[in-house]
Amino acid sequence: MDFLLPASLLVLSPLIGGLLEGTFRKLNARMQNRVGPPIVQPFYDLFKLLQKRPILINNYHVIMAYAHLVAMVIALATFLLGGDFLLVIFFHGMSLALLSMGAYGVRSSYSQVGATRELLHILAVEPVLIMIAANLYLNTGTFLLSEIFNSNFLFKSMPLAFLALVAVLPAKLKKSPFDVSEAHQEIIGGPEIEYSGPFYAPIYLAKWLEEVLSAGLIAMFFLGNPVITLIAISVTFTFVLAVDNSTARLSYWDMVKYTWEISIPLVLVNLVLNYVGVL
Amino acid sequence: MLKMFLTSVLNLFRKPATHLYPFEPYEPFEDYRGRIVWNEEKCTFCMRCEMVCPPGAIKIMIMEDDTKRWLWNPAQCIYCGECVRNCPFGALTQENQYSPPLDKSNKRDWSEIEREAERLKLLWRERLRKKSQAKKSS
Amino acid sequence: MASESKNKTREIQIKEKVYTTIPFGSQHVALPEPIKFIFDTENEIVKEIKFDIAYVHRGIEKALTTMFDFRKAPYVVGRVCGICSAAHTIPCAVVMERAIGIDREIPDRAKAIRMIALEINRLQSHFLINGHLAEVCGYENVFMHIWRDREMIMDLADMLFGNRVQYDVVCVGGVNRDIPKDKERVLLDKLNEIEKSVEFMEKIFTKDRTLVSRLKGLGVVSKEMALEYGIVGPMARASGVKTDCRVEDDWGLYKDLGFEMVTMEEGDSLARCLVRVRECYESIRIIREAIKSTEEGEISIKVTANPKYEAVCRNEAPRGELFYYVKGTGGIMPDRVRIRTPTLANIPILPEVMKDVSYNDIPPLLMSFDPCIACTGR
Amino acid sequence: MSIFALSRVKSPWILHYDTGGCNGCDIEILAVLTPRYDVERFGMINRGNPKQADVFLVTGPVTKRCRERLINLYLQVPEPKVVVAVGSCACDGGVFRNMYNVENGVDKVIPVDVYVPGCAARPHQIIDGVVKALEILSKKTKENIELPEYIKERFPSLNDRRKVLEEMRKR
Repeated sequence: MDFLLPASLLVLSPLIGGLLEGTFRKLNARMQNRVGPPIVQPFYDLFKLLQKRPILINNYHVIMAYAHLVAMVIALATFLLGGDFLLVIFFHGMSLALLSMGAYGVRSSYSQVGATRELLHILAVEPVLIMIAANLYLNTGTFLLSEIFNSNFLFKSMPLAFLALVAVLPAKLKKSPFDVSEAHQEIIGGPEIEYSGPFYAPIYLAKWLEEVLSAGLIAMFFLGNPVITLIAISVTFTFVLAVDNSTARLSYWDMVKYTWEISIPLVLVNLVLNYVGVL
Repeated sequence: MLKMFLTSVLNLFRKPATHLYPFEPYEPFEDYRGRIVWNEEKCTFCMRCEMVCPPGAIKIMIMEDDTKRWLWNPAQCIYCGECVRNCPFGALTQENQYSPPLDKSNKRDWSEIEREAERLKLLWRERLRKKSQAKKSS
Repeated sequence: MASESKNKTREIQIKEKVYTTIPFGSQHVALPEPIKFIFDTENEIVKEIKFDIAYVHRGIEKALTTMFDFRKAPYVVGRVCGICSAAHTIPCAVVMERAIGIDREIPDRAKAIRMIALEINRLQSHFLINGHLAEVCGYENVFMHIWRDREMIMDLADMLFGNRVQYDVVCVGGVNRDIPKDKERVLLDKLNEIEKSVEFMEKIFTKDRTLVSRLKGLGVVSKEMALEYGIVGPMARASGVKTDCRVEDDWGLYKDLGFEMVTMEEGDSLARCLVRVRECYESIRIIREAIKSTEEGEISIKVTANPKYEAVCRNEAPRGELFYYVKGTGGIMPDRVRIRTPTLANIPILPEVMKDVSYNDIPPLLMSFDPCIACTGR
Repeated sequence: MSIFALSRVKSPWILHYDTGGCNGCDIEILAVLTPRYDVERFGMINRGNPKQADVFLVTGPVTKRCRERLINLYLQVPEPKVVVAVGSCACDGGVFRNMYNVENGVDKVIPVDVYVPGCAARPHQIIDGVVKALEILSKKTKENIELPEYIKERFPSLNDRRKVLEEMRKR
C-alpha cells in the first residue's frame, strides 16, 4: 500500500502534469479576461509535436533533450518513491544543466544566451532548495523523503521556508517576473529554440513533470489531511499565476539577486528559529 | 503591480471579453465596406470603374463576339469603394459582408485574366477601327 | 623570425575582441515588421549595432508618378503604413489640393472629419504601442488589457469609416463620407469609456513597480541630443523639445480649437510612454471639440484641374512629423512625389542610445521609439 | 477521428512574417491573439519560431529583399504545414501590384494554401482563414513535401532536389 500510491502517481505523472499545465493555461487566459484553450490542450500539443517531420541539427543536441527528460523523471521518481531529498535536488539541477548543455551545442546565439540564463536559473533555485533540505533535516532528523512524508503538517514548524519556496517557484516554473531563460519576446524560448517536432516533445513533457515536482514540494509542507494538501497546492499555484500576470520580466541579474536576498535569508531565519526552539 | 494582481484575480470571476466568433455569428456594421456587388441590368460597360480602381481589381473583358464580361478579384480589391462612388448608373453597390477566404480551387489566376483582357481590348479596338474605316469608305 | 610571428599573433589577439553576435530580425516576435539589427554583445551588454531598414521598400513614390493618377493617390499612400494610415492620406490629399490651388476652398466640415480620422488613428496607434511595449517587457496581462480596450477605438473607426485599419475617408477635395448625427452621439458616448481606459493605462505606467523599474532611465535622450539629431514626434516632446506639426501647419482647425502640447523633461522610455498616454487625453478632447464646432454640410468640392504647382504639407502622424512634397506640371500624374516619414528621422539616434544597454532591455527600448518600418522603407 | 489526427488540427502554432506590407494586417494578426478574438481557444499561440510552427501567416506583397528570407523561413517550418496569405497584397499584390520592387503576391514565391482577402483583413476573416487552413492541414502528413518554384528552378533534376531535402533535414 505504501508503495502503490507513489508508484501509481509516478505512472500517472504525465497525465497529471498535462492536466496541470492545461489548467495553468486556462487560468492564465481567464486572468487576462479571455476564454483560453481547453484543459486538454497540452496533450494535443504533445501529440502534434510527435507527428511533425524531424529536423535534426546534431545528435548531441537531441541526446541532451532526452537526457533532460530522463534526469527529470529520475528526480520525480526519487521524490515520489521516498528517496533522498538531496538526490532529488541533484537530479533536478542536473536536468536543467543537461538542457543548457544541449543548448550550447548549436550555433544559434539565442540558444547560447538562453543556456547561460538557464544556468543562472540553477544558481537561483538550487541553493534555496538545499537550504530547505537542511531545514527539513533539522526538523525531522533525516534526508529520506519516505520518513519526511510521515511527518504531519510541516508548515507549522517551517512557514518561512515555505514562503522561500513560493518565492523561487516563478523562477522554477519559468513564470514572470523570473522567466528570463525563456523570455519569449527577447530570445524566443531560449534553450529550446532549435528543438522542433518530436525532439521538442521531451522538453515539453519535462516541463509538465517539473510542475508535478513543484506540486509535490508544496504538498510536502501540508501532509496529513489530503483536502488541506490539495487546497494548499491550488492556492499556491493560483498565487504564482497571479504574480505571473502582475509583473513584468526582470533581468537575469535581478532574478539571482532577489532569490538570494529574499529566499535564502527567509530559510536561514527559519533555521535559526527552529534551532532556538521558537517554532 | 498590486492593481494588476487584484485585476487578474477578479478577472477569474468575471465574464471573459471574448466574442466566440465562428460559433457566435457576427454582424458587421451597417456601412462596412465589404464585397462589391455588380448589377448587370444597370451596367452599360462604360469602363469607369476599371479606370478609377486603384489596384486594378476590376477588369472588363470584351469578347470577340462583342459580349462583355465584368470581372472582379476579391483577393486584390482594397475595398476603398471608389468604383461605387464613381459609377454613373448605380450598377455597383457595396455590401457590408466581408469576403470569405479562398483556396487554390476557387482563386482566379488574375495575371492571366489581365493579359487576356488586354489582348481582347486590342482586338476590340482593331474591330472598331475597321468598322469606322468601312463606314468612311462607304 | 619566430618571435616576430609570435608578437604578431599576440597583437591580433589583443585587437580582436570576441563578441557574441545576436541577430534581431528580420523575423522576430518582438517586432512584427521586417527590420534587421545585429547586436555585438559582451556579457549581454550591447557594444556594437548594425541595422538594416530597407526590407520593405516597394517603390510607392515612383509608382505615384508613373502608375496612379492624383485622385487615386490618397488611397495608395494609405497603404504606406497601416498603423498611421489616416496620417498619410490627409497630407497627401492636402498637398495635392495645394498643388492644384484649391486648398483654401475646402469646407470646414471636411477639415473636421479629417481631424477626427487623424485623432482616432492617433488614439489606436498610441494604445497599440503602449500595449506592445508592455508585452515586450514580459507583461502580457497589461498587453491584453490595453488591446482589449483598443478594440473600442477600432470599433469606432469601423462604424464611422467602414474599415478598422484603412479608413480611406479622405479624398482630394474633401472627404467622401459624412458622419451623421446618430453616429456622432455613439462616438461621444464611447469617448467617455475610452477616457476611462486611458486613465487605467496612465495608472499602470506611473504606478506599476516592475514596469516602471524596467523603463525608468532606459535610453535617455537629452534635449541637446534631441535637437542635434533632429528627432520628431512624441520622442522629441518627451525630451522637452516643443514641436508639433498640428500647430505648425494649418491644414486643419487645430489653432481654432485651442491645442495644448504635451511635453516632458526626462527623455527616457517611461517619459516617451507617458507622453503618448497624455496625448490620448488631448486627442479625445480634440475629437469632442471638432464634433461640437461644425454642423453637417458640404463635405467635398469638385476637383477639375490637375496639380500644376509645387507644394509641401507637414502633418503630425502618431510617430511625429510627416512631410509630403509634390511637384505637378499639369499632367494627371505629378512629376515628383517625396514622402519623409517620422521614423526615418528617429532612427539615427538608435545606435547612440542602444550602446552599453543590456540585451534584455533592447526590445522595450526599441518599442519605446515606436518604429514604423513600413513607413520608413515605403 | 484518432487522437493523432485530432491533435494535428487542435494545436496550430503560428509563425508570422511581414514581407513588406503596410503593417495593417500584422497588427490585425496581433489583435487576433487578444481577448476580444482570443484564438488561443483553438490552441493557436504565436511561437515566432519557424521550427516549432505549423501555420505560416504571411502578409505583404513580397519585396525583392524579403523573398530569400521568406523561402528560408518556409523551408525551416517542418511538415505538415500550411501557408496562409493574409491580406490583398499577400494574395495578388493588392495596391502594390506591378510596382518595381515587389513580386505580386506570396504564391509567386512559395506554395500557398489559403488566401484571406481584405485590405486590411479583419480579425474575423483571419479566423475564418485559419479555420479553413486547419481543414487542409488535417489532410496533410509529414511525407508530402512541397518545394517552392525557386528551389525547383535551381535544382531541376530529381537528384539535386534530393540534395536540397537532405540539406533541409540537416538544418
